[in-house]
Amino acid sequence: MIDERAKKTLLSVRGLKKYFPIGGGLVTKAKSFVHAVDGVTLDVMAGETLGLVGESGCGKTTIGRLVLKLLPKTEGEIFFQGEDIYQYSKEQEKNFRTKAQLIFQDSFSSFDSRDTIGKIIGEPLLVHGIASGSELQDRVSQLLLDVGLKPDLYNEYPHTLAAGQKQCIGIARSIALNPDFIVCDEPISALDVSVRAMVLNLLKDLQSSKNLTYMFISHDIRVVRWLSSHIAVMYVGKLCEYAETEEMFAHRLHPYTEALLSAVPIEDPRKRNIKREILLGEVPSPVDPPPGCRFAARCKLANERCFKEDPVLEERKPGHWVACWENFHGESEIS
Amino acid sequence: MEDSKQPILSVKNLGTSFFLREGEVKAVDGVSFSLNKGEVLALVGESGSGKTVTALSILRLIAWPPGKIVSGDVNLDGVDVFKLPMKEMRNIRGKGIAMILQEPMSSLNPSQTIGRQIQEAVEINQGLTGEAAKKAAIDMLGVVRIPSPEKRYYNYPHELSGGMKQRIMIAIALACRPKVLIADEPTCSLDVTIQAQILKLMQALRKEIDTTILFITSDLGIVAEMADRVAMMYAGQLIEILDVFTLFESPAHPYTKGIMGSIMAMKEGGRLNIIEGDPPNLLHLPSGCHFHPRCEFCQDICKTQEPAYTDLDGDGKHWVRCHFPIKSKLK
Amino acid sequence: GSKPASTAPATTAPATTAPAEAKTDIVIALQGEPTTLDPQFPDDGNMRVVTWQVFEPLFKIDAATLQAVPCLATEAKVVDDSTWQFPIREGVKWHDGTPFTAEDAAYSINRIIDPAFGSQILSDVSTITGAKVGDDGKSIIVSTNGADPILLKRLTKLDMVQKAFYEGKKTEEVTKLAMGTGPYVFKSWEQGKQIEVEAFADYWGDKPVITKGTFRFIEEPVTRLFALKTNEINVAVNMYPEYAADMPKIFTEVGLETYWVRFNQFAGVMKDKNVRLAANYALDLQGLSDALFLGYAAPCQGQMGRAGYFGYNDSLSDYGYDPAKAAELLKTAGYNGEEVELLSERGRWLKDGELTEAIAAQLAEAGFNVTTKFVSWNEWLDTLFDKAKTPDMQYSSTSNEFFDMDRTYSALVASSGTQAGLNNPEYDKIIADARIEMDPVKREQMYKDLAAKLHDDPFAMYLLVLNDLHGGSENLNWAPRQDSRIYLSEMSFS
Amino acid sequence: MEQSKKPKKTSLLRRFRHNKPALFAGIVLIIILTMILFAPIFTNFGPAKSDLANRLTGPTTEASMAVGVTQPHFLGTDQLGRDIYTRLLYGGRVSLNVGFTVATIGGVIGVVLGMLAGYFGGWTDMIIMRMVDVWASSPTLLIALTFVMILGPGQKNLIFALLINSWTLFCRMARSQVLIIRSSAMVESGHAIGASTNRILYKHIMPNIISPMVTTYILELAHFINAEANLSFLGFGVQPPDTSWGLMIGEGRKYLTQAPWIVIFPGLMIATTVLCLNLIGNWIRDEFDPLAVKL
Amino acid sequence: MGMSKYIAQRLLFTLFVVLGISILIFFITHIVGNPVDIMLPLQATDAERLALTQALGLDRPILEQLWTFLSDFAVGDFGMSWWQNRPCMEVIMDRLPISMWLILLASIISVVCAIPLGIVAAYRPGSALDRVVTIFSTAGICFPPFWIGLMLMLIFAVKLGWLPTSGMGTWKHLVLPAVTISFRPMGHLAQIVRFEMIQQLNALYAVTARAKGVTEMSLLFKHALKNIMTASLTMIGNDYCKQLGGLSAAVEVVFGFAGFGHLISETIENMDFPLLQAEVFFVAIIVCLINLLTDILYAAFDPRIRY
Ligand SMILES: Nc1ncnc2c1ncn2[C@@H]1O[C@H](COP(=O)(O)OP(=O)(O)OP(=O)(O)O)[C@@H](O)[C@H]1O
Ligand SMILES: Nc1ncnc2c1ncn2[C@@H]1O[C@H](COP(=O)(O)OP(=O)(O)OP(=O)(O)O)[C@@H](O)[C@H]1O
Ligand SMILES: [Mg+2]
Ligand SMILES: [Mg+2]
Repeated sequence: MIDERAKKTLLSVRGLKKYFPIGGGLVTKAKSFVHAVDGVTLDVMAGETLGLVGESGCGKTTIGRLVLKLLPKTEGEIFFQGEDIYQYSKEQEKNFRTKAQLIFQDSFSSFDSRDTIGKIIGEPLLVHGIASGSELQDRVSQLLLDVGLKPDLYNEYPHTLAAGQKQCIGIARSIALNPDFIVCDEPISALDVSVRAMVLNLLKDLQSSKNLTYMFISHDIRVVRWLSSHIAVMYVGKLCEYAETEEMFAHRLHPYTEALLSAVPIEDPRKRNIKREILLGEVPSPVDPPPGCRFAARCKLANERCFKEDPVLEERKPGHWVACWENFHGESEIS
Repeated sequence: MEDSKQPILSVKNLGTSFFLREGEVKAVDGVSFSLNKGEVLALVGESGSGKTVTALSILRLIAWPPGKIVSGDVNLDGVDVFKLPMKEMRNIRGKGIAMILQEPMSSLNPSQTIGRQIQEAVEINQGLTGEAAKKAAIDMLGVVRIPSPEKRYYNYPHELSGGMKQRIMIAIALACRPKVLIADEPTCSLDVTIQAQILKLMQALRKEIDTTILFITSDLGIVAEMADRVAMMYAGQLIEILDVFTLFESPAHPYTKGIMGSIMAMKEGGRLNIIEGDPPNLLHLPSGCHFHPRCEFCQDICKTQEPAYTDLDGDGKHWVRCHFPIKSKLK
Repeated sequence: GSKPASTAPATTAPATTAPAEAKTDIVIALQGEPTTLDPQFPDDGNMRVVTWQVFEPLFKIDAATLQAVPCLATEAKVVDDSTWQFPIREGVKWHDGTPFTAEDAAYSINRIIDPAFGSQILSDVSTITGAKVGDDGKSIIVSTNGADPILLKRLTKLDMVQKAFYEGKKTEEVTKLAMGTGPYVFKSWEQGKQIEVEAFADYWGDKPVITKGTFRFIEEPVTRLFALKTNEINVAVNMYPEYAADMPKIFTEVGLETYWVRFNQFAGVMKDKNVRLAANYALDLQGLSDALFLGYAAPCQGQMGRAGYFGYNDSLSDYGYDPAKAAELLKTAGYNGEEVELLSERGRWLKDGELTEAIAAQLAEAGFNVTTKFVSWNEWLDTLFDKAKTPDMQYSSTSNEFFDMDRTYSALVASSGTQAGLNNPEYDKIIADARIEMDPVKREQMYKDLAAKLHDDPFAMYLLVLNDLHGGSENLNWAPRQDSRIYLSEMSFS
Repeated sequence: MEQSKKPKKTSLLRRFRHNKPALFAGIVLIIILTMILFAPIFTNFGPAKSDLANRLTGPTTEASMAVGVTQPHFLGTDQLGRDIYTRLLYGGRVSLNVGFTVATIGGVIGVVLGMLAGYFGGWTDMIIMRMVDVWASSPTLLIALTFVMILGPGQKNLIFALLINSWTLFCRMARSQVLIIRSSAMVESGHAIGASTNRILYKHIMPNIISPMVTTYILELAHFINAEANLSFLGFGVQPPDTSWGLMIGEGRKYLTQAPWIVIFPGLMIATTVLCLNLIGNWIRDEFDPLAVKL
Repeated sequence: MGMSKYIAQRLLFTLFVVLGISILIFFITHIVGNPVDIMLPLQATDAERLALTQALGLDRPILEQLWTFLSDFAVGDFGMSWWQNRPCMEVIMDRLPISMWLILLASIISVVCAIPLGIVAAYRPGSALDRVVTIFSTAGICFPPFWIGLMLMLIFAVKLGWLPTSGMGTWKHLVLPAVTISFRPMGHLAQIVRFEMIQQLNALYAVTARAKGVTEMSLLFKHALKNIMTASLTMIGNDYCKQLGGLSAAVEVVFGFAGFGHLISETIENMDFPLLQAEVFFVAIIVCLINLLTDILYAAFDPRIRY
């Protein structure tokens, strides 16, 4: 990577692995492992949004948790502002917790149902000793305003709110500490179409007003395309392709990306007869996967090598990285 | 709405309520529509707008307590479904109308082989027994493109992936040889690539066996791909019925328009249109037009008077429930 | 003694009038299942009821005189102070048809006194040192460790067993079998359910009327009552006085159990004679008997035991219920509310717990600061035997199957007695002397004198002598015996 | 949305009022508890006051003059002439005391162990849970009886014996609850904002396992009241002059035909108390278990 | 994991549990209480006591006693019962089977009654019938069993005379105790069946089944019943173990039933330590085996469970 970019790099992940043991107890060795994340390398630039897409179970959430140090890693390194977060001292860790935050798919479930909205949003400030008393109340009111809610919700309980508002409370809690980096784990997939727009607009507005960097995890490729500046496509624990958003939609260099993007139904009845690439077969299990390319079994182009050797992630075009032995080019228009 | 063709299924003024401790929830309130033979009608609406309840009500599968069908008529091919005694209702279920549920993961009996579950549908609805029924069940597995169906017959649901389970659900529904198939968000819990597989399968089957489908979904992409006509629901009511092309060009209800607008905006990449306010709480519905608190065109009359269901163009194709339907096209 | 007059068995018709078609099989409910049927091994009341029918001893107790009378022996000859000769009854047959011999008799005695055998009733016959067949082959010679005036009574507990049947067998091999000379033959034992016996055709004595006996085991008294009322059983042994009115017919006779409360004379307030006397004056024995036992128990007459026992002092009488005197005695003793512990247990003897509570209440009324403590059987035994743990008062019961005061005094009063709560050399000497006194008149007088001393200076609260109370079918004829033994051969139906 | 503004607690109370069986059970239980706690106010007799002249008298409304009190033996007297009604009140103290003590101590031990096992996992979890497994597959009642046999009967020993297996259910419940909550978004978000382990444990996990634990507690309480009765009935429990409902039945059963009231009333008391506890426990469970069908 | 491997593992665990419990029981029984006092009559002399102490080996060091005890156990020798003076094994074999049958009968009665009750209640939750079943099943748990036993005896044996009050032998003798014992599991089971059944009937697969025209009866019995079996089995197995482990004692005592529960209570009254050890040992083994059996049966009802 170029030096100039390196300066702007907020988060960089190198060869990250996370295996979950399954079966086996404490005495007996684990029988097998879920290779949830299996050697992922990527960078997130300050101020940009990285969209992380892929099929369910491919390890998106796990990466999100790992970069926030909410899970112990198995292997690899994660640098936040140039420092390895798994080597942090206590002090640094505390500082890190104010800078990197998480937004949940279902924020409501991340609230303690006994707490009032004010308490929920104020908890981070309280934990870090940033504000208390009336100052805390002011800060929380301001945060409520920031996410487009009325400050008089302070003493309400979250279950009295509508789903979209609950999500906004979750967002307010995440931005309370003025973080630099937020992992958004499917923040809108539990929301209705009519309120999705509100949350998405809010995320975009906050990004520009607070200069936030997002890692945006979603199934919904349309939304990712709308919000993200870069996209990383994952398949069963591995990164297949990484590029700027529009570059990705213009040129797919990985057959899985091609299939994934074209699987999204087109919102135009006139285009319903366009032939689309339909992937056959099922997503393989991440439990002790065989060697070689994970996608090989469903891939039309797969050759012998694909079944034996793991493809390496290479920068085939400037800023466009791909892990595939074949020289695939998906050029047809994807709307 | 009334086509020249005789509708195979017509629903009139359907109302279903849940009587909870907190009060009555009118989950479906005065819903009317009809399905013509061979067409796909998409029932669209947000979560909780009453789509599933509508489907279950047609099959009279609402469990009392707490739910109850409070009004309406359902006519299936000349049979007045709501007037049938429960015994005969069983002939309607399956043979008349079959249903694919929202959640393939939990919609199959975990302790029975999938083969048995398809076979049961065959036995009940095709009158086959024994080996013949089993053969028919295995054939059904083939129809939904399950590889090596003879072996899969003996699998239990947990041994299959989500996409395969959904295929089994389709196989069960098709094994009933229904006149009308209700597919309740058949792909919503599946992965994108699997979802595409299932949609493709449904399109293919639709051509092969020529059924009438009531397709419930909240994804407008799927609507664009599958539907002939669209019925839009909001807070338990049908607010608009229209042709799928019209939906994407000139929807008339402000809510529909709002939704379509934000989808278009997303494509463009700009700021998204917002429908202000929260989705309605069915326990405390606003008076008049249920949408009025969120409507940018709201007038006084909207707050007090429920709008009538009107035929917009006078050709029976585009019906809308709004005092001030929008005439302009989408951008 | 006050025997309730109402339903005395004497009023029932004599057994001989039984009509020919009367029932001849009987079902008896015991309080529990016997642990074994080896008559020489355990100390098990439930077993005894069965073995009494099947086995016989050399001598048995005469129900009227309470003296030992010949049974399988024909007479008792004293050879010298420590040697006896017993001719064996001729014509007696074992249940397998072989004749009963002197060799069997000698074997039976030697078997039980063998420490390796581990009999639980060894202490009853512990004076016997050995037995052998006499020169004539028709008698046995029994030697004792010194003079033993009550040997014959000891022999009433020693059932004869057949040498051929029992010799060389381990205890557990013969636990579920029985073979004796008695009027009934052991038939079967269905574990948990019942034991059956049948009349022995070749019995040497009178033929019994009842030809078949079945023993069932019902622990719960109320269940026994129910079973009696529903005619599932014909005899229910050891019933509650309260059931008297409910039972088709009752059978009662004075019994063996004597309830008493031991005083600790080693330490504590009970060392004071006046306190001990006060405790005895504080009790309304007749009231307790009437209330708790509905009269089916007789107050002790200022001493242990009852009239008819050898050495019983008829001239003594009970202290009388006199709380005022008790209070005065306490005052003289300088007692001022020191805590007195009354230790007891529950469930071993009829209404032991209730009687304890009632006594405690009466003692409290007289001014004792008494705390009642019920402990497990285990702990109760521990405090009874371990002199270091002796509580101020300990509730207990003793039974005197030999009807001889030696048994009571040597166990409860002599300092070597396992249950004694006192150490008095004067008493010890009297008891030891009486034990070897072969002149009955002298011996009786010694006990009477001792009783008088123990009346003036009580070693215990002498409480009640219990009546046996059994229930039976309406048409059952039976007169319970004073020695508490139950013989099917004495029963009949009308 | 006005209707749901009130905090949860009031609505819980309201729902309690709507559940008729639970409400009824609650009222009955309060009455029983009050009478037991303030027994001397509700009776003129002493629990151990025997009156041999009046033993085994049936329930009556005629005042008993013999002992100089004007209160009648409402529920009759027992084998020593003691007032059944009075003994029910005092016996209830022992029954409930045993139940409460065992459930409380067992509950505290079990919940603490369960929380440790659930939260820390690893070796802690393994050792504690193996212990629970062993205990669950051992004849706990038999072992409790063994302890009674060794220690002798009596209230304290009975409590000790029952304690032996009282903690396992709590331990399992607490652990499974902690496991659920530990992997919940709520705890994760606590970590994400940098809250300490202690804060998460005390502020978030503890309060959230309380309601399932309360249900377990109430149901176990009912269970131990019955267990006490069972052991006392067999004579391995409470010893006179103390009494308990189980002991009253155990002692009185010999007089079942003459004086059935001695047995019937304590039986009904046990059943009523346990029934009330069960109804309330079931109600709480249904109220808080998201899986339970609400009506 | 293979089935046989699973079973082997479980049996190993059983062994471990049983061994641990045996040692525990050995220590607690040897530390307190002097068995010799209990075995001999009140009149016994000190010499007799000493002789018996030596005969029983109680004068040797405790670890030596433990070793003897364990090595005897290992070869299936459970020693002699002090109270009955015959091998413990024999005593237990006299009592255990009959109780196992009795409790099995009670379990069957409870299953036969509880499943229909639970289903009826679940079929129309909230109905009057449901309320009745709920109250009835809760009551079954709440009344002390020994009390129920006394009342049943009073009514059916004494007042009506239909059945014998007590004893053993014919099937009639089993009826009252079995019914009495069955109340508790019946109440529990009815509640579980009701609860589980409501969930099954509200499960999505039930909607699927109804939508294909399945009748309510076949939904209940062909589909749902199998799915509630794991929970029901757990409960039945648990209760069986509890009853065998001493819960049935009071009922057996009331009915003069010479079963295992009764034996336990007698053992304790007579402080028969060897017998108690053997009892604990047998019950522990049976409990472990029943747990294993229910676990294996789970797999028959729930195909998701594989060992
Ligand atoms: N704690 C865990 N223990 C074991 N396996 C786990 C654990 N967490 C996740 N996994 C497994 O790791 C894999 C990746 O999970 P992850 O949640 O990261 O996927 P995802 O891409 O976020 O999926 P989704 O889109 O469904 O949210 C999955 O197969 C999952 O089953
Ligand atoms: N069993 C029930 N008890 C109470 N209320 C119910 C029940 N089932 C449905 N409802 C209510 O009926 C309304 C309509 O529900 P329905 O399931 O039809 O929505 P839907 O449009 O299918 O939504 P989704 O897209 O989430 O499937 C909901 O608001 C819900 O609260
Ligand atoms: Mg995820
Ligand atoms: Mg739905």
